[in-house]
Amino acid sequence: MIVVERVSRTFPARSGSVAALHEIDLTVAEGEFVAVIGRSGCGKSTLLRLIAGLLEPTSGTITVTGRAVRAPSREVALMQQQPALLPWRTALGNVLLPVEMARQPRAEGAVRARELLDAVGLAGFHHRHPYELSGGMQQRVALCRALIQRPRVLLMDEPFSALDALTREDMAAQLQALHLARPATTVFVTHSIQEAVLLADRVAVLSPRPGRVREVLTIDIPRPRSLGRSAALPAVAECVAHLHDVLAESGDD
Amino acid sequence: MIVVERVSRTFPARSGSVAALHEIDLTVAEGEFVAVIGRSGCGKSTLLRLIAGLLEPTSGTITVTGRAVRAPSREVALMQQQPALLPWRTALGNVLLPVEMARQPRAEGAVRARELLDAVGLAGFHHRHPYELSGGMQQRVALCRALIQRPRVLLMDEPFSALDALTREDMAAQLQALHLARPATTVFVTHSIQEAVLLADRVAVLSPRPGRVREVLTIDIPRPRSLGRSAALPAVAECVAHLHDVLAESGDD
Amino acid sequence: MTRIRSAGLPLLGAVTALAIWWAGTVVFGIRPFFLPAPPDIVAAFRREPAYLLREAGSTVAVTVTGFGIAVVTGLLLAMVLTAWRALERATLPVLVALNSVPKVAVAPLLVVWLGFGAQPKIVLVVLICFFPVVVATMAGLTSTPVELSELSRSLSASVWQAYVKIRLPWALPQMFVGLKVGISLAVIGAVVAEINNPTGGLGAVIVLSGTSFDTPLAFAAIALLALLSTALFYLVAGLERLLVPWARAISG
Amino acid sequence: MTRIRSAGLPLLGAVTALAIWWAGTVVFGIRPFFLPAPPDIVAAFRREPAYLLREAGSTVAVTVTGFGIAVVTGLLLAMVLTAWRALERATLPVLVALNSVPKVAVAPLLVVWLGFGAQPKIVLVVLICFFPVVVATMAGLTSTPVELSELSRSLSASVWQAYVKIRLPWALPQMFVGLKVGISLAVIGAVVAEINNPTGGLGAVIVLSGTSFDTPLAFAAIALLALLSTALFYLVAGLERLLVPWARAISG
Amino acid sequence: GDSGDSTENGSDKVTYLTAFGAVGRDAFAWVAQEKGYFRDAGLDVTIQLGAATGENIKVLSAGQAQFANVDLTGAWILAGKGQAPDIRAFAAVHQRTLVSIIALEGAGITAPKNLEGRKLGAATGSVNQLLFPGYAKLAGIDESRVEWVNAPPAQLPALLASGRVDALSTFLIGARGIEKAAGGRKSVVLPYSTFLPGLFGNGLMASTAVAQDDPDLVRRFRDAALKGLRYSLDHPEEAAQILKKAQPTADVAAAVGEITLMAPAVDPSGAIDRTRVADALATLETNGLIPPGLTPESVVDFAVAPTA
Ligand SMILES: Nc1ncnc2c1ncn2[C@@H]1O[C@H](COP(=O)(O)OP(=O)(O)OP(=O)(O)O)[C@@H](O)[C@H]1O
Ligand SMILES: Nc1ncnc2c1ncn2[C@@H]1O[C@H](COP(=O)(O)OP(=O)(O)OP(=O)(O)O)[C@@H](O)[C@H]1O
Ligand SMILES: [Mg+2]
Ligand SMILES: [Mg+2]
Repeated sequence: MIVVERVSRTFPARSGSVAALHEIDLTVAEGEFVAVIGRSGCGKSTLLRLIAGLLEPTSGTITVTGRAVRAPSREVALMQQQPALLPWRTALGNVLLPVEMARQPRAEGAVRARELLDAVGLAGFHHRHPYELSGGMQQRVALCRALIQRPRVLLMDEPFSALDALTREDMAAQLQALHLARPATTVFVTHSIQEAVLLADRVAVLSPRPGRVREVLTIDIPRPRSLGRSAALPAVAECVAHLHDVLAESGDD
Repeated sequence: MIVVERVSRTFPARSGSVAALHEIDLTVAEGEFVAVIGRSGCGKSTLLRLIAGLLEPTSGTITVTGRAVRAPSREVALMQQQPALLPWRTALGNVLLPVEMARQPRAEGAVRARELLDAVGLAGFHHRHPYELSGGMQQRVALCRALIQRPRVLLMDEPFSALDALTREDMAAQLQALHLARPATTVFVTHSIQEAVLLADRVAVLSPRPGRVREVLTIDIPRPRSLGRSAALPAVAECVAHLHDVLAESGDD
Repeated sequence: MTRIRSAGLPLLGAVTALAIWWAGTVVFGIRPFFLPAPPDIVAAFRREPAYLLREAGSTVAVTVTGFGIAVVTGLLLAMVLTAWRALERATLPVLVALNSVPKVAVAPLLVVWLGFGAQPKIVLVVLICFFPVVVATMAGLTSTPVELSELSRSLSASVWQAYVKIRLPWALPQMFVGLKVGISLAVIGAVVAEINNPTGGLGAVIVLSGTSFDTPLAFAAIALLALLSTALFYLVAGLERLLVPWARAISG
Repeated sequence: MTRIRSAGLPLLGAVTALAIWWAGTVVFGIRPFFLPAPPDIVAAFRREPAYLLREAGSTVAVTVTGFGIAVVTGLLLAMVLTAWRALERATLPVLVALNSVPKVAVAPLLVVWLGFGAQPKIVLVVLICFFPVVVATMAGLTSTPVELSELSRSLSASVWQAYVKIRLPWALPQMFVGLKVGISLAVIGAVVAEINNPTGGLGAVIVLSGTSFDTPLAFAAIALLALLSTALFYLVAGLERLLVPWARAISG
Repeated sequence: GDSGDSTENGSDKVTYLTAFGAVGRDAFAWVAQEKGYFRDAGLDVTIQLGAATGENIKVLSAGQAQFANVDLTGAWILAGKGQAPDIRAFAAVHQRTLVSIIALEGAGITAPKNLEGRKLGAATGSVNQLLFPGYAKLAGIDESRVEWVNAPPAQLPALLASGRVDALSTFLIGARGIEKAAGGRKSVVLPYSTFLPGLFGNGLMASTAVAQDDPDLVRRFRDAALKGLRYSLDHPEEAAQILKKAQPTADVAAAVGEITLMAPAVDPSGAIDRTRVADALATLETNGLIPPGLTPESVVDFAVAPTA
């Protein structure tokens, strides 16, 4: 469970400080899947980094699985907005990094890493280095790295932004299957309203500068939501339209 | 005008070479707007880098505005898949880079750069450095940099991938307006089928490994296509559905 | 608080080092002739303050002039060598070989050729700190990330533009490694030259007070040298902070 | 073709340098006593090949041992200093100051303390090449891109893991700048030590043949030294190619 | 320039190199400067600090200095090798070599014989080592049982004081300084000249070019320098003070010590006698330090030497 209470974050800078987030409140229940949408620059990545313990809030408190966040924890996996792959490791080696960091047996980890890489469509690319991969391939490697530890808390920052429409649907379906099989408490930042509606239990809309929670919409569509078919459901269309409107109102800089 | 004739490109590597593109043929007429879609890793970025003169084809020939491509030309602007901003320059300084490289008057360039930055919603961020900007903001700065020279040929590699749905529509509308006012020969790589249909005169679908042109679909929807409204048109829906199918057939690795 | 720490910690380090040294001379009963204790050195300094400061000034002048020349020529050479790799392959080995010729062996030759003025000393400083500047700058210039060099090429940048606007700024953090090592070597080079040809400078003080068995005076000169070298090093480090603030911002 | 060039260009450079030197001695009529021409040096080498090679071997041994120690301790120190910035602020100035103490002034003390064996020579080599290794490694270790250090932190890496798996590999290309400068300095350090305490090595050959006015023999030793230094430099450069192929792949 | 350039007031600009840094044995040059002897002789002298014999000869030969104080024995050994054939002596400062064995009292070295089985330190490649076989033979030492240690000159006292070597082979005039370095322990001095009386110590040298182009310049310099030498011997304390004024690193007590210790070996006339030179060359020859054939004329320019 994640509890964000009255959290603000300001970035100091010579050319004037930027208030990225202002008194954010957000609660994600155990095993819940919350999507976060908002305009570019409204503070979504900042929010994830705060929850992950990479940044300290200027004010307010954050608790994750009952403990106040002071530093990153092994129970929380973060998939950053950039792939952030180690250039000297192969795709497989990059996926195995968290296994090594947690000092778990490499052999078992490697089996799972190969399964994950195969599942995201990188079957022939296990032994390629990041600079031999396309942008979307790098992102999928980063996705595997976030998933390999089966974390209790999963934070994902636009995990599918570099993927084409079809691969994206594919990945979303797999993510949903994983989530249904073993629900991790998930915060999923995305730019696609559709994706948010199809994956999430609830969708939080942030408004920009400073970022505030504008609305949290509960999505009451039964799972599993097959992305191809469900996308046509009137309930989905309604949610998407509503969120679109909220987003549009939520401020043009 | 861009003519790509029987172009193949293979990447040699110790762990086996990768055939990224195989005998590609593609012609983009003067002032035409062609969108390229295809699964992640199918060779879209490679194609753009070949046209831009950054890579040499393994075989085949490419001509741009009548001349065989040997090296990059000032008439061609490329927006890369990564923002590739200079960390020591502000947003404004980054946008002005092409002006300086072309040894054009900085003052005039600065006026236009400010207009562009304002237009993409970065009004308050002219003097921020890249590391003070969110991912989507960085991408918009890179977009401005590609547009500032009013190039005759414009190559864009997933220019809106880091942008939220609304900003994306906004940017697409502005790009369309610019294109209608002063048509540049454009190759636009995107992951969004909708975006491709709404912006392009023709949409080329690449199939993966090795990349081949699977189909080129002409979009006969009158312009200007207001993205919000046109999106609902049956013609658009039909094109999107068709492309979706082609893409889906075009091979799962 | 941060202000206090930023001045306090280096001071603490210096004081600790001095204390260890002093304690060492006392505990092991080392005579000032071999290794003077800090008070001996202070006494020596107070005996000849004006002389020592004048000679320090002359060492600084030689050091800074030589370092300046080495930086400019080293930077240019690194640019030329990285722009034409064939040239690099042909000349870098020769440069490495020349660099390894012991400066102590070269110093007398320089006096024979250039006489007793400042010239041979400056030349020696240039010779000694040229190499790290070149190696570090070359490493920096060849580390431009692919996406930035593709950007530069796609903008049809001339070789000069690519260097001035992209490769060189990117190389600055690495270049400063060469500059920091170089400035320390420059001081050493000046001292080696002055020891060889003791017409002035702290090197002359060291060698001459050595011949008159005045070890405390020699160490006073060495202490001044250490201070001077540290000051120059932090001057370069300060320049780095000033010129490449972005490098700290994009790393963590 | 590329094979021929890769051997041919350095050879061309070396031959050109030799030609310039030779022409210089002929045109300016320089006597071998001041600067011998290449044939004089070859003659000197053919007079004493076994002796020169034996002494070269002893110089290599001192150089490599000292360099190895400097690399290991320098690497560890750089890791410690970058892990605890307060420690860095306290000790780096002292390190800079110590580094500037002229090695020529230290050499006598080393002999007094450590005698005439290889020890004081190795210590001098360590002292002289330690600093560039530390400075370059520190620069490399503090240049980890933000996204990678955030990755490392988000994985709750221990300090040791962060260094071994992320920061150190990332620092390698910069560290090699320090190693390349360091190996050249190590050779110089060995020679300075041998000149000071000429019990063996090429430095002893230089100083002894210098005092007996056998300048060609001194230059034969210097030439061997240059060869040796170049070989060691390219050995380090080769190691770099082997260990950090990815660095060339992500830059261009 | 070869023979010195003239300054506006008509005096000749010349550069002079001391024998070794700025210590008592070289004080006379600064005395000549301070007392105006050079100026009176129409000379504008720049005094540079010299290094070892070989370096000084190179500098003379290259024309970077016109005159130098050099160890004559060392210089002639080099001349025997055919090196620097264009250098000539024109006055002797030390009529006999000051090279000695110096040990500390209580180290058990009181006679040459005690050196057997001991470590002997000397400046790297110095003449002292080259002369030692001859000295050893005459003093009845088994030369092969003495172990030599090479070190830079400045390092020698430290080696002796720290017991790393048992004795030094160096100039006897350094004895006072060595005692100071050894924390006041007295020294034992065994001069080479006891067994090798014919050799010269330091002397003034110039290149043949200077001597031939402008013999008058050489004579004027010679007389002014020797006047300074005489004054130093008469007033060691004042000479040391003058040295200290010019070179603040100088140690007055050690300089006075050097001047008084070298006095017995100095003839202020600078006399350099042809037969004595021939003797010295013969000594070097019999000890195998030079090949036969070196004549007094090839090492001394008697045309500009003192006529006393
Ligand atoms: N290190 C920083 N220094 C200064 N300002 C920053 C920094 N990081 C973020 N900001 C500012 O904070 C705001 C929020 O940034 P954030 O990266 O969280 O946005 P985001 O919602 O993730 O945007 P995007 O969708 O474009 O990735 C932006 O206005 C940005 O300029
Ligand atoms: N430098 C390289 N070395 C080796 N292989 C490469 C290199 N660059 C690209 N490739 C390979 O070429 C293929 C096409 O890559 P490209 O980047 O063009 O894909 P893309 O269509 O742009 O994918 P994405 O949508 O994920 O960006 C991929 O399989 C990739 O692994
Ligand atoms: Mg973000
Ligand atoms: Mg791509």
